[in-house]
Amino acid sequence: MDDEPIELIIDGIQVSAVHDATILEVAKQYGIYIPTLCDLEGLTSFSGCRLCLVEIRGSPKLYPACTTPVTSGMEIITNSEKLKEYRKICLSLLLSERTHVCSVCIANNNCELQDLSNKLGVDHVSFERNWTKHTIDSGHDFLVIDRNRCILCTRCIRVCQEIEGAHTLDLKNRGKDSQITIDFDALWGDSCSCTACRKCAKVCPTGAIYIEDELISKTKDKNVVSFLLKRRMYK
Amino acid sequence: MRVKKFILADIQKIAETEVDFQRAYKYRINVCCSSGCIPLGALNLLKTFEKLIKEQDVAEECLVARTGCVGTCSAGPVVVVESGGYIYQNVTPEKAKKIVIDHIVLGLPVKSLLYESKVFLKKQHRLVLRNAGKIDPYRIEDYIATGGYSALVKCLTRKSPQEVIDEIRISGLRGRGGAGFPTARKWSFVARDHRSPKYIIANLDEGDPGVFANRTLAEADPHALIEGLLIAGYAIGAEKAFIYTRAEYPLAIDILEKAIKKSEELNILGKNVLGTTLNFDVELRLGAGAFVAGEETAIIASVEGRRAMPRPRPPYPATSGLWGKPTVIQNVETLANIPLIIQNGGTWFSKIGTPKCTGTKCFSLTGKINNPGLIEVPMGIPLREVIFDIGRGIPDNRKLKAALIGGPSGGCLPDILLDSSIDYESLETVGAIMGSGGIVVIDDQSCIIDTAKFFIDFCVSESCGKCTPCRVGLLKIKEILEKIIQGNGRIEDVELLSKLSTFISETSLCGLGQTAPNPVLTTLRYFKKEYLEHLYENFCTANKCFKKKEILRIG
Amino acid sequence: MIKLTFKKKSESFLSSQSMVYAPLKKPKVLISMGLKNDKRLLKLERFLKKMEYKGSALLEILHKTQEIYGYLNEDVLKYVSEAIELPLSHVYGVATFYSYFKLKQSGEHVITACMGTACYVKGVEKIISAIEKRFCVKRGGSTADGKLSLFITRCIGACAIGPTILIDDNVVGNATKDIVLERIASTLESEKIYTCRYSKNS
Amino acid sequence: MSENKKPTLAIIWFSGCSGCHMSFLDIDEVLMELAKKVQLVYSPLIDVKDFPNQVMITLIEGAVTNEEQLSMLKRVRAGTDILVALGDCAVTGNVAALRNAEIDGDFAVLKRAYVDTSYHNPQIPKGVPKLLKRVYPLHEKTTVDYYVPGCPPTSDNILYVLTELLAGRAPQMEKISKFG
Repeated sequence: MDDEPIELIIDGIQVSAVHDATILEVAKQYGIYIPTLCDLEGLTSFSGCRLCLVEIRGSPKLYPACTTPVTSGMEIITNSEKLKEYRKICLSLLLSERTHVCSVCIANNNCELQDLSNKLGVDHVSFERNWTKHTIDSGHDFLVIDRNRCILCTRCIRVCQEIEGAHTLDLKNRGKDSQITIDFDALWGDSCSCTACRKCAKVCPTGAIYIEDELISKTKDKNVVSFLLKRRMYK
Repeated sequence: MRVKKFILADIQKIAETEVDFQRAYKYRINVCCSSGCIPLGALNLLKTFEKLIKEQDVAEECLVARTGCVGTCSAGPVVVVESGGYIYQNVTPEKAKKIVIDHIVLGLPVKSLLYESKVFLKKQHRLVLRNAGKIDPYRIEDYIATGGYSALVKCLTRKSPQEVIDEIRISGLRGRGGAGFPTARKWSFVARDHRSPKYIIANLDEGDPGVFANRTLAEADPHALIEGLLIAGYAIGAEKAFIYTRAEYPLAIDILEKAIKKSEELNILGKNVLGTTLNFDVELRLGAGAFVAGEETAIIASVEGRRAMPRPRPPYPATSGLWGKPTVIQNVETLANIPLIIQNGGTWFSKIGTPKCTGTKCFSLTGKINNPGLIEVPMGIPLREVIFDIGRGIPDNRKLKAALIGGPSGGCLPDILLDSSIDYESLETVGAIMGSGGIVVIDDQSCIIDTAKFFIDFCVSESCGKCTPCRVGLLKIKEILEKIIQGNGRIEDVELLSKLSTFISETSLCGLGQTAPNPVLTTLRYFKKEYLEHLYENFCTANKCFKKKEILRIG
Repeated sequence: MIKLTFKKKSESFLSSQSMVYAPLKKPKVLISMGLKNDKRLLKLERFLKKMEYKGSALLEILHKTQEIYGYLNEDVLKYVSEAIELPLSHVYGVATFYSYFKLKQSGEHVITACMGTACYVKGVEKIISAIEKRFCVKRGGSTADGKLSLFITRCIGACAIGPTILIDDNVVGNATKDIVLERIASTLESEKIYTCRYSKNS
Repeated sequence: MSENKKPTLAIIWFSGCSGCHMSFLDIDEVLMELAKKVQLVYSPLIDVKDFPNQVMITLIEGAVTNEEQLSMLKRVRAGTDILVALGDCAVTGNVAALRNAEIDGDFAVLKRAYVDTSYHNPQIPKGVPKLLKRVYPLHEKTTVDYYVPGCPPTSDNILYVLTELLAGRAPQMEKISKFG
């Protein structure tokens, strides 16, 4: 029984899906766009950015598409007015959290936060912005972390832990003080576990982690995780 | 030396011996040694009483015992003389002497020192707190003498696990942790699962400031909790339970540790419980100061030794909990109800409270109130009765401005809504939540915006930082409220606040974020006038705000 | 305007290479940390054994460490992370997540003010500011001479007798500004822990 | 505004790099057509003392950094029908607002400009308008009708907004917005 595909409706389109698939995966297959920021194919879901929230008919709640599994007969709405509004607020909040100044950012024009803001029509931030003064660590030979541009999507942490296996990066503190830490709050140059594999820089959606003296468009590579996973399966 | 392995019948024997032992005494002086009374010198008082009865040569007819919380915390240190239940308030060593001489030796209660307890106790219905202030939490015999562990014996001898769950279903018991999920349904999910091991987590991490019901319960009656865990374990087939408690509760930790140890000695916990085939272990786990760890999935992360960050559900802990195994997470108060339900039957329990919300609920009554303390009332009682009858109103005859029910993420209810009854559904309709059971009373000396800011401030510092709405959104709410308080608010801030609050409550990942904007939403709903007064007229009824005004906004 | 931290790789960093690549033999770590004659560490080591070096007991171990050392010493945490085979960043992340854990040594005397709802409503804020002003200490920090630390806690659960202030381990219930300031002053002066039992009527 | 008169346009330069103005001039030959449609009543190049009344459209480039600009903004808002924030500085604060990260950002900026980098007689002059403690984007100090982000906004975008506004339509900003 369990092998039979599930039938459901996304935005009025009749689709079928395998068991245990998430809404996001199914939507991707059918080319239905759901904005995401913390999600990255191949990594475990984090469900922190809340951009991928969708409505399910018959439920007052909103569901994160990246973790909610599909069930038979589900009717999913991905782009209602309410969702559009909420996504804009969400992006505004992220933009206002730290010093995101596109014009002086290394990732200008190569930034997922910037792209999404443009795409979803965030033309101004109605909240007062925080101008943060977090540390920038450029002590490593070529890797740089600028915590003022971090949106805490934890992609770098997950790629470091799950793909590279070094677990050099993790979150420290909590709430509004959350930061990315390197080992025991060390400087990157002093890190004893970092393998300098650059994957964190490749998957960082903004200009928070980048490689010195390299074009950011060359560094960024969202597909590195799924590529590596495929290669690992190959015997 | 190997202690004798106890079996089922021994519980009865212990009870009989203990009852006989206690009957030999004419009087029993119960000195409340809970976290509320100890700072006021209760431990010293205990020693004084022990010395006094020896001095007065009444040691043979009078027993001095340390007990848990009596509930009248404002009148501490509290001493209760049994039989008769004479509550003495604000007892000092000098007064202790008078009590011993007059009451114990001469048999005349000291009327001038008595606590006016009629209304305080009459309107209450003490089920969970039945033993609070009556038994010594360090002595398991005392608990057994009051009928303790007989429910466990009843389960082990006469009921199948399914029958236990059925009994709970009939009782209509709902989780006391805040959301009010039916306990029986939660259990049957896990009981149906055939994987093992299964786990139970008792949630004793009440991080709400101003709430101390669970702590008091654990300090006063630890064995009720352990018995509840045992019955739950029997019903769902779990062999391991964790009690997750706050590290800030040293007394509760000490009492629980000793209680677990004692139960293990008596073979109530461990392998082959009381000679049956049930195996059950209880382990104490300490939290470390994170309010968010009260959330189901966060508590799991914390017990596993990780950062207490919630994860999205599904999968629910019932299918994938601790280390991926089926797990039941239950509030301490819920668990303490279980032995009672088994003893007296589900039908008995379902008659207390309202049909939809059965049973009682403990509340910590604090703030600007004459009679703060720990109370237990039947579900459905109007809030007004709790505040004005049991709590005896506001000090200095001031006016009540709002009652905050449900902790920092609860709602601020104005005077007109005080007649709404206390149950899950009614509270939800007025914008508050049951939460873990805190009622904080605010009088007209407090500014409602300042109060809302205090709660938001708390949630900001306790947010785990995982999801954007909670991490950044709450911070923005706090900043806007601060601006209003300083007198730099903008007119459109009111609209922005309500928009942002609804956004946060709808999009946040876990219960903390979903309920955190409640104080703002309810104050906007019931006290909008004050917001507008702040914005348009720079006027604060409590005269607290506008200390740091900036250049006025233009246009 | 934004601070740039730039530091060259330090050579003396606790033989960092060996920490990762050396086979994880527990006694060896002891020596490499240069702490082998520390009795407190032996105590911790015993506790680690009791916990079977399980990573899931991290919180318990951190509690124990704080109990033994008074705070979470960086070197000890590195040792712990090695011993229970958890990444350093994970241990650091957990230690900083929970507000109960302190990564800095606190002053000789610790004042803890309860910032629970009940205490707040009853005006603990005024008392805290008064302490800050009088003893030149900021909440969450210590005085320059390291004699006094001031911390804020969420709720110590003694709401009915609020506002409450803890001076070292002694609870001052129904506190007022004057009483608290006086108690702290006498605690500092006499260098003895002031036993402060508060009774309303006496 | 009477029917036979041309609609009026004002352009204002607050704290910004004038890049948005350059981008505006980049409309090139279309400027001539635009000039036929509107009357430019205020701009950095037009020498009028006071900001006129009843201006139809005002474009503001740059963030609000000093008290003079703040009072100017008040004056502008009172005399304008449609206020457009032009460029990232006006919309978000952008580079000008980077000094907000410092507690004494206003002083630090003056010190850097007049003392640290000056070889001859370093001192903070008295005549400069008093800087605000914080740098504000326009909408934090007044009501803004349309936002044209970008650093600078492309000339096409500026032209689009002007054409739509002059035609009496509301420009669909969400489709063309772009930070940075």
